[in-house]
Parts: sequence; structure tokens; C-alpha cells
Amino acid sequence: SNERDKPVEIMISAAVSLTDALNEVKENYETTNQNVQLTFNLGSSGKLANQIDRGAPVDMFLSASSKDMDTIAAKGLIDESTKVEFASNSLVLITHRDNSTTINSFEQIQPEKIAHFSIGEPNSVPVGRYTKQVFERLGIWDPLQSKLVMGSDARQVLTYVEMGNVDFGVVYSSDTVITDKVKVLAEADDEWHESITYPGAIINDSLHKKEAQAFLDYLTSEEGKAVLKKYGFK
Amino acid sequence: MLDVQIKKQLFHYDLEVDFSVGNEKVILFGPSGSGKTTILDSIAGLNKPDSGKICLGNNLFFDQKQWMPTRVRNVGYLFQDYALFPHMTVEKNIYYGIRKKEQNSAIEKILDVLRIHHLWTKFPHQISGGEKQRVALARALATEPSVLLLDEPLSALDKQTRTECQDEILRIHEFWKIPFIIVTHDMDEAEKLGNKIIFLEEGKIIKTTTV
Amino acid sequence: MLDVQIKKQLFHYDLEVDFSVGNEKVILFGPSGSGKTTILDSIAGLNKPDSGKICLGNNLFFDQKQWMPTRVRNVGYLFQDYALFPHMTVEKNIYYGIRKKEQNSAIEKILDVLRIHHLWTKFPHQISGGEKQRVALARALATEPSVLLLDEPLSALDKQTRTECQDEILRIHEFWKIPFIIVTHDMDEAEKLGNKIIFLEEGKIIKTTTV
Amino acid sequence: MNGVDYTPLLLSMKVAAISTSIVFLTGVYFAHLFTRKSFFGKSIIESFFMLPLVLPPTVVGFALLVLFGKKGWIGSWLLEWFDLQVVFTWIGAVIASIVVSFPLMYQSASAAFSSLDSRLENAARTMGASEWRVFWTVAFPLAWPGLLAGLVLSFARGLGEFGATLMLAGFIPGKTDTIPMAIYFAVESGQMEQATFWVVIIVALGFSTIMWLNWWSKRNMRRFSADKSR
Amino acid sequence: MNGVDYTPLLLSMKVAAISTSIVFLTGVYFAHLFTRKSFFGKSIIESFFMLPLVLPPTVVGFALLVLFGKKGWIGSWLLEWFDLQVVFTWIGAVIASIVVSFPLMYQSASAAFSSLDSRLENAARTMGASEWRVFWTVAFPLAWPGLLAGLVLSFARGLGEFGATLMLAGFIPGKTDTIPMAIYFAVESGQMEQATFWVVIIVALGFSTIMWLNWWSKRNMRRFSADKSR
Ligand SMILES: Nc1ncnc2c1ncn2[C@@H]1O[C@H](COP(=O)(O)OP(=O)(O)OP(=O)(O)O)[C@@H](O)[C@H]1O
Ligand SMILES: Nc1ncnc2c1ncn2[C@@H]1O[C@H](COP(=O)(O)OP(=O)(O)OP(=O)(O)O)[C@@H](O)[C@H]1O
Ligand code: MOO
Ligand SMILES: [Mg+2]
Ligand SMILES: [Mg+2]
Repeated sequence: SNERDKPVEIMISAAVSLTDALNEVKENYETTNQNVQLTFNLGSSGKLANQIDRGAPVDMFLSASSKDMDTIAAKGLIDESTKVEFASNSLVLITHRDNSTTINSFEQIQPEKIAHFSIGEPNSVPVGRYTKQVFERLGIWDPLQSKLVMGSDARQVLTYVEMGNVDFGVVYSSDTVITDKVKVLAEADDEWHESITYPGAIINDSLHKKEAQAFLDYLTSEEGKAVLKKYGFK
Repeated sequence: MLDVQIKKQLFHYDLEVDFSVGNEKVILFGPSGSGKTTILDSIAGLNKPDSGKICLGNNLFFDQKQWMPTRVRNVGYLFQDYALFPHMTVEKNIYYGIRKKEQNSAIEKILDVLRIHHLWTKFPHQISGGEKQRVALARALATEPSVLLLDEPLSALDKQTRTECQDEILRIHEFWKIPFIIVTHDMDEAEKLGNKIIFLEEGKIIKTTTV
Repeated sequence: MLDVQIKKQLFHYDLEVDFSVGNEKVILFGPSGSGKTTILDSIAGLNKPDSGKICLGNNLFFDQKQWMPTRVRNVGYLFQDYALFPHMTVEKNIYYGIRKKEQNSAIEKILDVLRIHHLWTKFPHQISGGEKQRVALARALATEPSVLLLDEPLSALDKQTRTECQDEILRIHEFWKIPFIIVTHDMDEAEKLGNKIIFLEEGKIIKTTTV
Repeated sequence: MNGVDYTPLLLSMKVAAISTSIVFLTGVYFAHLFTRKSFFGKSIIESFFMLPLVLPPTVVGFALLVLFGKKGWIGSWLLEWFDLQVVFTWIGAVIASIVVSFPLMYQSASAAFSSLDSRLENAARTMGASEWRVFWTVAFPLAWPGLLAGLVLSFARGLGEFGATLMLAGFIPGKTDTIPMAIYFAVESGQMEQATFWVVIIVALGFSTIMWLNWWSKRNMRRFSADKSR
Repeated sequence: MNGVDYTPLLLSMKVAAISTSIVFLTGVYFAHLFTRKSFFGKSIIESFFMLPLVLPPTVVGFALLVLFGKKGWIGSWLLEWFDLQVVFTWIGAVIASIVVSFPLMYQSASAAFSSLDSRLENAARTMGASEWRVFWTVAFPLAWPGLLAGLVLSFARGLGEFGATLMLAGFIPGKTDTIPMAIYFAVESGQMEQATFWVVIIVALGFSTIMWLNWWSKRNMRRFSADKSR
């Protein structure tokens, strides 16, 4: 870093599903912008929103769901003008790699033949909310009710599938990049659920709005997008 | 016949005794720290001599190779510091070692003589020092043992109670005819209670007299 | 002058005593359970009488309205059950109450007479009953108190040690000239140690004799 | 708050009761055994007992899943021989609670037994008491204050257990949703009213049980912890 | 495993050491105070102490956030008077650890003090010892086995604490990432090798500290827990 000025530290609360992508972005960004140091606070979007609501010293919020962003926006905590959607994702149906099922679309899911189906908890986990919308659209939400094992985040769903404790699970396509123990059977149609977008915005209380804005711009630039794409985002 | 032959290293000297007790009352007499309690503990199986042999008739309590657990030695033992169960009433303490309920009348007699009937529902921390000692004596007597070990059984009692208790101990021996080993510091008491007095000093028997 | 006037309800009778002790040696003498330890505990501040008054000279230990904590009463107390600190060596036990280091020579003398020098580094569970009693006696004497309370200080000792300890107690009284209250069951000892003997029975003073 | 589903309450009570009982028995058993015996590797086993306390519950849950999962060592064995499925059932919640609260019971009981006066146990032995009887009539009652502390701690911990349970038993509404899970998901989804409701319930349940335990102990075991002073 | 950032290890050690010390002092203090005094509402306060054990850590963390956040009662006060920010700092991790491990220390210490023989404390008082001296020379050493148990439990719990810490201190790599968080997030991002590495580290740290505590105690406090038999 520069010897003369201490780099400006930007505190970014980011959805945990972005961890790996953001680490690479950070590396790239900091080498070209030595006056800035990016610090991440990672967690589920809901937790992060809660922390910001309680006055956590954060400059930027990168959320995995527009709902959580809207919650704190409604409380006037973010600078609405800076809000951008920097990534999107899709839902995939996965199973253990040794599973011999022939299913290759969401429509083929037969609730009566399934013992356990893992999804994110719909009220608190964004991926669960989207999954629920898909299942309702396909009319299998009610018949699947007794089979659903709900995870507190996408990672838990993935773990259940990886260890073969559930027959199927639904996670983001980006989640499947980090594991080879599962196979993707199908991708959900974007029409079936509200769009899975990752909104980012600068917090009103931020003391480094200029530097934060610069990074947010970088994230949405072609260069930033390329990295996100590498990790399964769109 | 109880045969006791013990060698044990203590802090300041070696305990080395060898004596036999028939169905009689033997007194261990000696200055403070001369090894009396250690001998009783060895007989009861609460410590292990370094070498020697202890047996009661055909029952081998201890020798180089064998060790009989305390539980099956069937000794009655009044501890010098009483070791009453602090969480049990006097009643529960006394009845702890009683197997058969029939002996009730014998116990009743003991309780009368020791005058502890009125303490029946009290806990050890609620009674006086001398009362504790009498409860501990009753507890040791109540088990109907094969050997009775009494470590200063009457030291905390006044003259009159003491005399009565001495008479009771004699009466019980009359009746049970088993080996009694009694520790006391009082020569009069020793002569009244014992058939035989073993004088100890620094872990050695220096004299044995028969009364 | 220690004035003691106590009323206290016990389990089986009411304790009700009234006596004064100058710079002399008073013996409490009475059967087991007659309230001797309770009286000493009251003087030391370890239990509260129901009513009455206890004072030492101008120091009010206790009356209806006031209560002086044990700590500042400055009594030396040998407990009937010793109450030695199990986690401290004999040395630490004896030095516990000593404020100034100068008194060392006085203590040395006591240790010599009580013959407990060799136990210096031992813990209470490593010594015999009589040894414990002597350590407790040394501990009570070492504090240089304003009143000395001894609850059966010599009951676990053999004749010879006992005589020596009695002499030591007399010698110390000669030297300190403070009120001593001593509990014993032995009439000879009472007559040797006491200026005055208070006979207790069921919590009442039935007789007081001056030797 | 109408139409609330009370299964979390019943489930939590069942899980806490069963796991606390098992933890109490095994914790007391091992603590008593280990304070009397010393053998090579004892302190390693004792440290091992503390493991679930040092690791974050999620990791414990992960490890349990590896062991008890359908393809896990124990899990596959249980499935084959007893047709017993642990994952995603209330039994999984019991196992998770047992594992996380055992260290609390063991450590408390161990301290309690180690400060016992062995002279009293010996007195019982001279009166012909078997080791079993010595334990129940002397060691256990005299160690009671420490055992009660362990009992209270492990009950509370078992009742509040969340991370490992979530992993092993899963969150299946109406089937494996204990109160802590209900609270967690209510908080996460911003349903503060619902969350507060369950917090009140679990606090009430925890408090009343702990106070009942203390009251019961005072009543029935007063003498065990009796002030030994005059 | 080259290039591993060791801040989690140092941070965890710092947090565990500080929180354990504070918990030990306050736990022992309150336990001793409360076993000697009885007053109205005591059992309510005691149950209150158990609260953090009954509630899932995340909820505890949420409550702490409410209290210590910029707008919280304590948080705003600390900020105004001491310019001290707790949220998102290692101090937040210390606070979270203290809160979750306090019940363990309190309950263990309370049991230990309640089974003391008050006759010995009285003996000390007759020799002119102040209450302070009575405590340090008699009550404390005699209660030591129970206090050690509490110390071990609260150290282990503080070291492994995750849920509440995550909420209050956040997960800021290089700043507030304790080992449990490093494990959690390694698992989250599928880096099993990294996760295993940290599990090994925390287990080693926990074990060695607990074994050292026990060894130290045996060496320096042997007499305190000395077998009271002959
Ligand atoms: N906490 C208590 N409340 C009421 N009575 C008690 C209490 N503790 C002991 N007592 C009773 O008080 C009586 C007197 O006891 P105390 O210990 O003073 O007797 P003592 O004269 O010292 O007897 P000993 O010579 O046997 O030691 C006893 O009968 C005892 O049962
Ligand atoms: N664990 C032990 N190891 C070695 N020596 C011990 C042990 N315990 C006690 N001693 C020593 O053994 C000696 C004899 O003790 P013991 O209790 O047998 O004496 P005693 O004759 O009963 O005395 P008293 O009349 O005072 O009770 C004492 O000097 C004591 O210090
Ligand atoms: O923000 Mo998440 O990773 O979808 O819970
Ligand atoms: Mg002896
Ligand atoms: Mg008495």
C-alpha cells in the first residue's frame, strides 16, 4: 500500500454466498486502487440487514435478496440513488452424484416417491423463498410439505445432498460451483419465481461514499461481472 | 481368633506389631501417635500394611497375595472421629448396617443405655460432641460384627455416662463372645474393660499385661 | 471481666446461664449435651442467643440490639472437633491467626511442649487424632487472644502428654492473665486447671465451686 | 397469536426431558467411575468429553451428520439392523442435545465426586455396604449440590440447543421443530412477534423447570446439602 | 496450507483468555455473594443468569445487538462517553463470550460454595480473619474443584462460541474472525481442507489449555482437593 496516506477502509457487508467471488474481486481491485482497502463482513443477508438496522458501521451492503435491501431502504438507511443490481442467479435442482435418478426437469418431481427434499427456509432464507415460488407455480408445494427439510442457508441444503441424506435439494447455481459431490439435474425457469437479483447500495451513514461508489461501479463493470460469472453468477 | 501381624512404614517410624486376640477384650494403650488407629484401620481394611498377615479364624483378611474387601470383613468399627453420615438422621445412621430387622430388641437395649433415644430424628450437626460419640458407638454395635474395633469410644463422655457405657460394652461382650479391640488413654478404663492390655510405643509393642 | 448471660432455646431444654469470669480459669463441667459447647459458641459469636448479654470489659459482644462480629471479638477457640483447615499444613494452620512475627519465641515454646514440631509439614489428614488435638490447641494459643475458650482440649491425649499440656496451659495463664473457659469431663483435670468450676445440667447452672 | 402451532413446545419438552435424563445417568456414571480409577489416557478421554463444548454447534452437527447420516458409520448400521433413522427425526434432536450437554454434566459431577470425604464411604463399607449401596446412600447424596448444578446446566443447554440439532434433525415444521428453531427462523424472517412469543415460552419453561428442580432439591435433599456447621 | 492467515488463532486466544478471566472473577464473586445471602427475588436473578444458556446463541446475539448497537441503551452510552464502539470489534466477541459462558461458571461456583463446611470459615473468623481473608484462604481453596470445573467449562464454551459472536462482532476476516467463524465460513464456502485445519487447531488449543489447567491445578492445588481420608 501507499506509504504516505493510510488506505481508506471500506466496510462491506456482503451475502456469504458471494464470498469466493468477492475475494477475487478484492484482490484485483486493491492492486489497481492502492488507496482503498476493502473489508468484508459476511453473513446471511437477513443478519446483515439486522446489523445495519442496529447501527453497525458499514459503508456498503451487497445483499443476496432485494427483500432484505428493501427492508433497510424503507427505514431510510441506504442512499437509494446508489442502488444497483450487480448480479443475478438461478435455481437448480440437485441430487447426490451417485443418485441414478433420470429426472431432468422440475416438472418431473414426483412428491410421493420422495422421502426427503431439502430447501432453504422460505421465510428467512432468500433461496427458500424463490424455491417456494417455483413449487407453488408447479403445484407441488402442498404435496411436498411433509417431505421438506428446511435449511438455515443454502450451504446446509448442499450438505444434506452431498451426504446423501436427502433425495433432492434446490440451491443457487452458484452454490454448485464449489462442490463435485452433487450433480445438477435441472435449472428452474426464470419465469417461475421473482428474479433472483443481488442488489448493492451505499449506506447513508458512510464516511467514504466516494470510494465506496468507485468500488460499486467497478463491481458492475465488465471486469467485475467477469469474475462473478466465473463463480456461477449471471 | 484374630491374628494380626503388620509391618507398615509411617512418617516417623515403622509400625511393626504381632498379636492375637481370642474371644476376649484387648486394649491398645499408648501415647498419641503410636500407631493405634493405624492398626485398627488395617484390620478393617481401610489401609494396606506393607507386609504381614491378618486373619480371623479361617478368614484371611490380608497377606502378601490376598486382600479381602472391607465390606465382607464384617467388622464393627467406631472411628476416632466418628465418621457419622452428615446427611442422615441419627436413626438412619444407626440402622445403616443392620441386615435383619429381628435384632431390634437388642438395639433398643443399647439405645436405652446410651440415652440417645431422644436424638432419633436429629442430624449429626445438630447434636453435641458426646452425643455424636454415643451415636457412633451405637452404630458400631448395631451391626453384630465378628470383630469389634472401638477407637477411643468414651473419650468425650462424662464420668457417669462413661461408667454406664463401659458396663454395656462388657455386657455385650459377655453375650457376643467375639474379639474386641479397644483403644483408650485412661488406665482405669483399660483395666476395667480389658482382659489384656497391649502397650504400644512408636509402633512397637513394649509390653503386654493380662488383667 | 467476661460477663455471660445467655438464654437460648435448644431442642430438648432451654439454656439459661449467667456467670462472670475474671482473669481466672473457669471450668464448665457437666454431662454430655448439657450446653457447654453452645455457651462457648455464643461467646465466640458463632451462634446467637435468643436473649441476654455478653460483654468483655467495655466490649459489648452481644445484647438485644448489638452484635459484634466474631472477627473482632479476639477470642482464642479450640473447637471440640478441632476444625483444622484440611488444605493447610500444620504450620499454616498454627500461623493462621498470628499477626506479628515477633511472638515466635512464645510459639516455639508451645510447640516444644506440645511436641508437634515434627508434624510441621503434614496435612491434618496425615496425622493422628491426638496430634490433631494438639495442633488445634497450639493454633488457639498462638493467636494471643483476650479470652481463651478450650472445648475438651486434652481428651484425646495420653496421661503423660496430658499432664504436660495442663502445665503449659497453667503457665500460659500465669503469663497472659486473661479469662480462660475450659470444658472437661475429667474431675481431676477440672480441679487442677480451674479456679472455679461451674456445674451444668440441662442448660442450668446447678452449682459453682471455687477451688 | 391465534392458531399457533404448539408442536415446538411439546417437542422441546420431550427432547429436553429425554436427553437430560440420559445425560444425567451417563454423566454421573462416568464421572464416578473416573474419579475413582486412574489409568493411562484418562485425561485424554476427559478432554475428549469436552470436545462438543469447544467446537461450534454447527460443526458438532456436521460431525454427527457424518456419523449418523444415512451413509454414516453408525447411521447405516442403525438403519440396517434396527431400521432406525436418526437424521430428520426427533431422535436426532435428542442425540444432538445429549452430545452438547454431556460435557456440562460430566465436568460438574466429576468435581462433586472428587471433593467427597472418602472416610464416610469407608464407614459405610465397614457396615457391609456394597459398592452400589455406598454409591447411592453416601456418594450420591453428598455430591448432590454439584450434581444438581450439572443437571440444571445440562437441562438448560439441552433445551436451548440449536445449531447441532438443526443439522442432524433438520427443520421439518410440525416434526422436528424445537422452540429454539422456531425462534431462530422467526427472528431471521423478521417476525418479531412470533419470536418474542417463543422466547417467552422457552424462558418460562426453562425458568419453571430450574426453579422446580431447585425447590424439589431443597425439599427432598435439604439434608444432603445441610450446612455442616452447628 | 501455506499462506494461512493466523489471525483467527490469535484472536480466539485473546478473546477466550479475556472473557474467561472476566467470567471467572464475576462468576465466583456473585456465586459467593449469593450463597451467603438470601433475599427476595434471589432465585429469579439466579434463573436470569441461566438465560443465555436456554436461548439459542443467535437470539442472545440479537439481544446483545439491541443493547450494544449504536442505538442501543448501552451502545449509545458507551459511544457517547467513551467513544467505544462494540459492534464489529473484537470487544464485541469478548462480550458475546462472556454472556454465553457466565451461566456455566456461576452454576458451578454456586454449587461449590454451597457445600462448604461453614465451621471452617468460623474457625478462621475466631482467629481475626477478615471476610476477604476468609474467602481467599478458606472458601476459595476448599471450593477449588468446583471452581476449576466452572473455569474449564466457561473457557471451552467461550472458545467455541459462535452464534452470538457472529451477530455482535460480525465476521470480518482479519479483524473479528475467531476460529469458530473461520470454521463455519470455510464450511460455507466448501473449503473442507481449510475447515479441517481450523478444527484441528481449535481442538488442540482447547485440549492443551484444559490439560494445562488440570495439571497446574494438580500441582499447585493438590492439597486443596486432597483426599480427606487417612
Ligand atoms: N442448632 C441447634 N438448635 C437447637 N439445639 C441444638 C442445636 N445444636 C445442638 N443442639 C442441642 O443442644 C444441646 C447442647 O449441645 P452442646 O453441644 O452445647 O452440648 P455439650 O455440653 O457441649 O455436650 P458434649 O459434652 O457432649 O459436647 C444438645 O442436646 C444438642 O442436641
Ligand atoms: N498416610 C500416612 N502415611 C504415613 N504415616 C501416617 C499416615 N497417616 C498418619 N501417619 C502417622 O502415623 C502415626 C500413627 O498414627 P495413628 O493415627 O495410628 O496414631 P494413634 O496411635 O491412633 O494416635 P492418637 O492416640 O493420637 O489417635 C502418626 O505419627 C501419623 O503422623
Ligand atoms: O444471503 Mo443468503 O447466502 O441467500 O442467506
Ligand atoms: Mg488414633
Ligand atoms: Mg460439646
